[in-house]
Amino acid sequence: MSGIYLRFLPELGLLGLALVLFFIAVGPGQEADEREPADSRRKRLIRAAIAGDRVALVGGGVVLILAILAVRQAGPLFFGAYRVALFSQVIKIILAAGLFFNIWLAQEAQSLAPRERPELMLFLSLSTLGMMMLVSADELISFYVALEIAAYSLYILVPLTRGHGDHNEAAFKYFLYGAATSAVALFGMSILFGLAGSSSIPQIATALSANPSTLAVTALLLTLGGVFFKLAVFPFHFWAPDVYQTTSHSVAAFIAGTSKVGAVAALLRLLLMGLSLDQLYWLLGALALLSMSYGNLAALAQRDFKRLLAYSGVAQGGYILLGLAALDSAAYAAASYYAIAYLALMLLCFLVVIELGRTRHGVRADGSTDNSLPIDALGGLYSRSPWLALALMIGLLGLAGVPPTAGFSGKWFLFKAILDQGGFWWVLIAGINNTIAVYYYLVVLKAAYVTPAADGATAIETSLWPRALTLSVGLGVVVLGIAPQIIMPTLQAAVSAMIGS
Amino acid sequence: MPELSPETLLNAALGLLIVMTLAGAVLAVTLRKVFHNLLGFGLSVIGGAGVTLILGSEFVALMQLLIFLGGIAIAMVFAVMMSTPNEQAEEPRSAGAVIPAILLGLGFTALICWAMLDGNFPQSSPYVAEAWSVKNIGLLLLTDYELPFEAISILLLAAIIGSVLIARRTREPEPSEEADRG
Amino acid sequence: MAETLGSYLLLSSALFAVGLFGVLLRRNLVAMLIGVELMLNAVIINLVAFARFAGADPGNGQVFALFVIGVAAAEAAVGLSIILTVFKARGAISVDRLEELSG
Amino acid sequence: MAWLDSHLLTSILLCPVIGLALTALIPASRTGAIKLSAAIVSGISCALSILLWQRFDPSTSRLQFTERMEWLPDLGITYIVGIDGLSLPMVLLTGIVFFTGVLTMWELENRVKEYFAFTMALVAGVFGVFISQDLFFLFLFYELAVLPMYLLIAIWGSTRREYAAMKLTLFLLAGSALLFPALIGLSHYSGLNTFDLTLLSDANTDWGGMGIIIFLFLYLGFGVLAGIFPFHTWSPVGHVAAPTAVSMLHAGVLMKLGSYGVLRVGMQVMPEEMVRWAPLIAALAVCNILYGAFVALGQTDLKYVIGYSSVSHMGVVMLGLATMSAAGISGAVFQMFAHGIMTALFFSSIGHIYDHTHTREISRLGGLFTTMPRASTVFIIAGMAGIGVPCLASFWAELLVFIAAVKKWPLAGALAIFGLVVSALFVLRVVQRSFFGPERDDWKDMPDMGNFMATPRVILAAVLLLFGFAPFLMLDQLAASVDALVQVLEASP
Repeated sequence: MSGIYLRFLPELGLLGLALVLFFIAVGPGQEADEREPADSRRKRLIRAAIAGDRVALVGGGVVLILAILAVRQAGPLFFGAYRVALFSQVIKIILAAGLFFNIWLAQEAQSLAPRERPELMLFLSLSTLGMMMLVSADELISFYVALEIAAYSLYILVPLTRGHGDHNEAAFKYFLYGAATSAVALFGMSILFGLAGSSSIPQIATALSANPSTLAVTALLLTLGGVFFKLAVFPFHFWAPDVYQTTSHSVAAFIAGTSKVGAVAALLRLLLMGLSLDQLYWLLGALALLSMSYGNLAALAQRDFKRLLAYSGVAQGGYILLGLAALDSAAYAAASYYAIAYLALMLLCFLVVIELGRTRHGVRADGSTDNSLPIDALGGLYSRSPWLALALMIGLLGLAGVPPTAGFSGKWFLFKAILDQGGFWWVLIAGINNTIAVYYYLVVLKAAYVTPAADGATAIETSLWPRALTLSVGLGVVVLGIAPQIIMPTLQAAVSAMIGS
Repeated sequence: MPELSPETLLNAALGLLIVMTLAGAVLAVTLRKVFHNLLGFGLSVIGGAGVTLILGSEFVALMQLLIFLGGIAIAMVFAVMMSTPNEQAEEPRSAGAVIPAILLGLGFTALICWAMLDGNFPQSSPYVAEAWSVKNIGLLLLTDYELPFEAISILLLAAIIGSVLIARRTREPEPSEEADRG
Repeated sequence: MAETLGSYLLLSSALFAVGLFGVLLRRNLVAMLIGVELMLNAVIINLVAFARFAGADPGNGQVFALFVIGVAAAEAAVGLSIILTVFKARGAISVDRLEELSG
Repeated sequence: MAWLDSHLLTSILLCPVIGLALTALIPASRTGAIKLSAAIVSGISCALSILLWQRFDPSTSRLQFTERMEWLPDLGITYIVGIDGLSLPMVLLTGIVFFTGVLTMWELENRVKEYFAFTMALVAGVFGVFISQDLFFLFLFYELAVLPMYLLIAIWGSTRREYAAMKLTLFLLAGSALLFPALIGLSHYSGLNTFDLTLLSDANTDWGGMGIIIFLFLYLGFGVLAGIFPFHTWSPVGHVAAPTAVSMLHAGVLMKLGSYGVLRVGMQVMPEEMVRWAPLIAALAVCNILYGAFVALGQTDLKYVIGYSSVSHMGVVMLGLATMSAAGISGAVFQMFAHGIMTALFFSSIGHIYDHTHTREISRLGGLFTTMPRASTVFIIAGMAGIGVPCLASFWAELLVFIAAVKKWPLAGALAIFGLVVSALFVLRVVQRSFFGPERDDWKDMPDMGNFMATPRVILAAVLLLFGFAPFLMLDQLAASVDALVQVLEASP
């Protein structure tokens, strides 16, 4: 195998996985047959779905291994449209890990019809593929198309939940505003293209630093807008609560975790073009502070756990954005570290959502789906399932930035990086925001640990898989929190190399 | 009476097309009935394609007509016919929703125009028919833009599967599955 | 009407703004989708204008425009299919209830 | 043993961590095993801290038992632990209160496993703060100590526990919000890009305009935990709601984290700012003393009485620090230690009384001395310590602080002594009403402490008496470090 293929290994692996899943999705078992009794058809569909789940899990594992194998690869591909470097490969490992754990979480997902589970896996893989290409894209058109692959897979997944209900509206809203923001981003890209006379990202960076005009800042901001939408920072966040609440738990988990990592990596790539634009520091910083304040205040009022996670995601996006605003390699490394921590914490939170979702009746009386999860439903979780309660505690405390989780060290690194750029008061506002956030995380934690279980609530059987996930991800969060030197130097090296190139 | 030189003709045509594009767009956005919106959209697309043509890109103009008019607009007509048998005019939005939107739109345009004054675009080389040819585009697609070319095929495939998947839900009801574990 | 880059950029920004209005102001889902398509049209004009007036190889801008057209097609396909499911669930394709969800 | 010799502090830190792991591994149903493992672990950490005390070399002000490990050199973070005379008493205090606290909760039956797990996490945080010499780790352990408190109070507490737990946590984390920029700012504005406390202290940085802001943030951020006026309101509410051993740890040890933080980070790194702000700190400390004493006078709930008296006593600590003299600082550190032991004793006695009478209303109690002589004796010893009766540790501590205060600010000193008189009043009133009044029939058959449950109380009382009769044991250990600090302060403009 030549070096070219090695460089493209994780993407090829994902493409292969997507192909296999595609054949399972359209496979011979899937079409309806009028003569077949409903019962046997249902059983057949379930068998196919479980087979698809397992294939996807194995495939996800393989992709993760391929991504790890390809970490040392470097160099351009496709006539310079694609650049493989340490940074892109590290992010690809994280994306592959995110995909793997999401597939793990989505095994036998209850909020999706079995017939649609192979498609769930297919589009999860495609979306991850898009994000992987996003990280390596060194040219605007590739960047744009990759962004759309990542986004369209999600547009398609959001309405795929059981029954008919609010989720269709939420799905349309998500799609339409997503398409509109990506049109705005495209408008910005077209101006960037015009300013540089080329679509290559390094060339645009050179052109912008040679002539840092207002138009350049405006165009870059418009372009960033498309990615802000994915990251759901204020004021591009409005889709998030509805989508989180109404779509199936598995898809919400992917949107909340893995796709945010992709968005952060994409932002980092784009900001490479604007390192010389000082105005960005203030604009992004202001946006970050607004985002975290708005997200936290809105989260205070939420009664639904998934909506709360959505608004807290708006706030957490603000923290990451604050790191990006510093336009400095230490801050970028900190932001990447925080994004990784955030992914792990989201996995833990959504593990609880998904496992609880299994026990709740997901279909309302009128046949529409109910994918919401009121905070009250978490009552007495400690007695119903100590494992899930533990996962929730680590997840929430991590989001609240409590040691010894990675959430704490991540915040420390971010704040240090920002303060080193002179943002003393920014750190203060971020710290106050963190205090507000702790309040609503504690409210959820109180429901899980202090409030007794409601009458009739039974113990939740947690099988081996969720336990293993709690243990591995939870341990990972803690180990990463007290020993960040495991990945921090790699991230720093990767980011410096990216900025230097 | 001014002399009818090729330049004046071209400028007049361009002015006409610009008016057509914008007028069509305004109709597409403001009229209350969706069919009328679609007609306005078609007008706007034709005007836009004309502008692209004047700019010198026959191929892009053709594609604009084919895809936007022949594909997207037609699909929308079908969608409207399938979904709204007796279409009611929609209620206008309240001022509370309209004014921020108008401010946003105007602000956006103003911002771009203002920023444009500051813009410093590189000068292009003079018009060479060879460089604008479809051949050049094809060459670029298979060299510099090979990756996005492959990627967009994945995107289109995903979109097709996805639309079929989503649309399938509207026709076939799900078999009832309450307990489908294992 | 002088044939300069500025006039084309003005045209495209105006077209873009009109499309944006459509997305923000209409309640009919198809009309909202039309708004997005108008915005993409504006981008295409922008790109071709830049290909004409700025930059070395006019092919780049045209190729970019072609990709935008391709994505627009995908967008219409996915958008219309979601609109159909909304219609199936609700019997209408306007967005009064979209607001109920938000907040 | 050789490893232990060179890693004594890390071993002390690891004790509760190992305890946490053990607790996690033992099934929740085997409460006996959980309690036993907790007792063993806390016993070992108590023994190790006594060993540390015994091996400590009082002749030097330099850090001892230091261990260093590179952590993230690029970000200036190093794992450094070490102690000097200022942190040594705190480590011993934590060891003692940890051990006696575990013994006090021996009769706990509700969710035992989680209780001990959270306690272990809390204690790990407390030990960590007292031994860390790097700001990153100091803050990490500081935060780690705060959060378990929420669950400990909200789950096992009493009176308005959820409200109290939330109020406490939010107050303390609001303090952390100030600490974040202040601590990172120390590294940034010093220009050293390090969080090593020793390096930062030795650098004599000119902080310029940021100095005022950073110092005030540090003072307020840590001060919230030390219960400085007017940010003390979380503390009595929290004490009242918390279960016995948590009150012991909380009032006894956790509040000391705040004053220790001011001492270690504020005074040591920014002496010139300390000199500038000392009058303000002293004024607020006097407010603490008077306010705490007067409000305690009006309380009807035994725990509230002790809660407010803690506010008053923490004022004594802050006043001692603000005098910036050798006597004042030694007194303050001594008072931190003595108050920790004394409050632990108070709460353990009230815990016993409440467990059996199910009331803490002073007016409903009465004549307890005849039915519960042991519990009452314990309370009275603690009360005497609170008043500052000679022969008990806090006498010397308060004496030193007041001497220093009167010398520096006569008015403040006089007011503080007046506060002490008031507090003597309320303790005597409580003792008279609850223990010596006419005996009530309700409490006739109440059991007194058994021998086992008396053990932790006896240990605590013995410590109070030991340091009361031999204050030099403590003062000798402190002297060198305090002198060094005073020299730095005096050298500052």
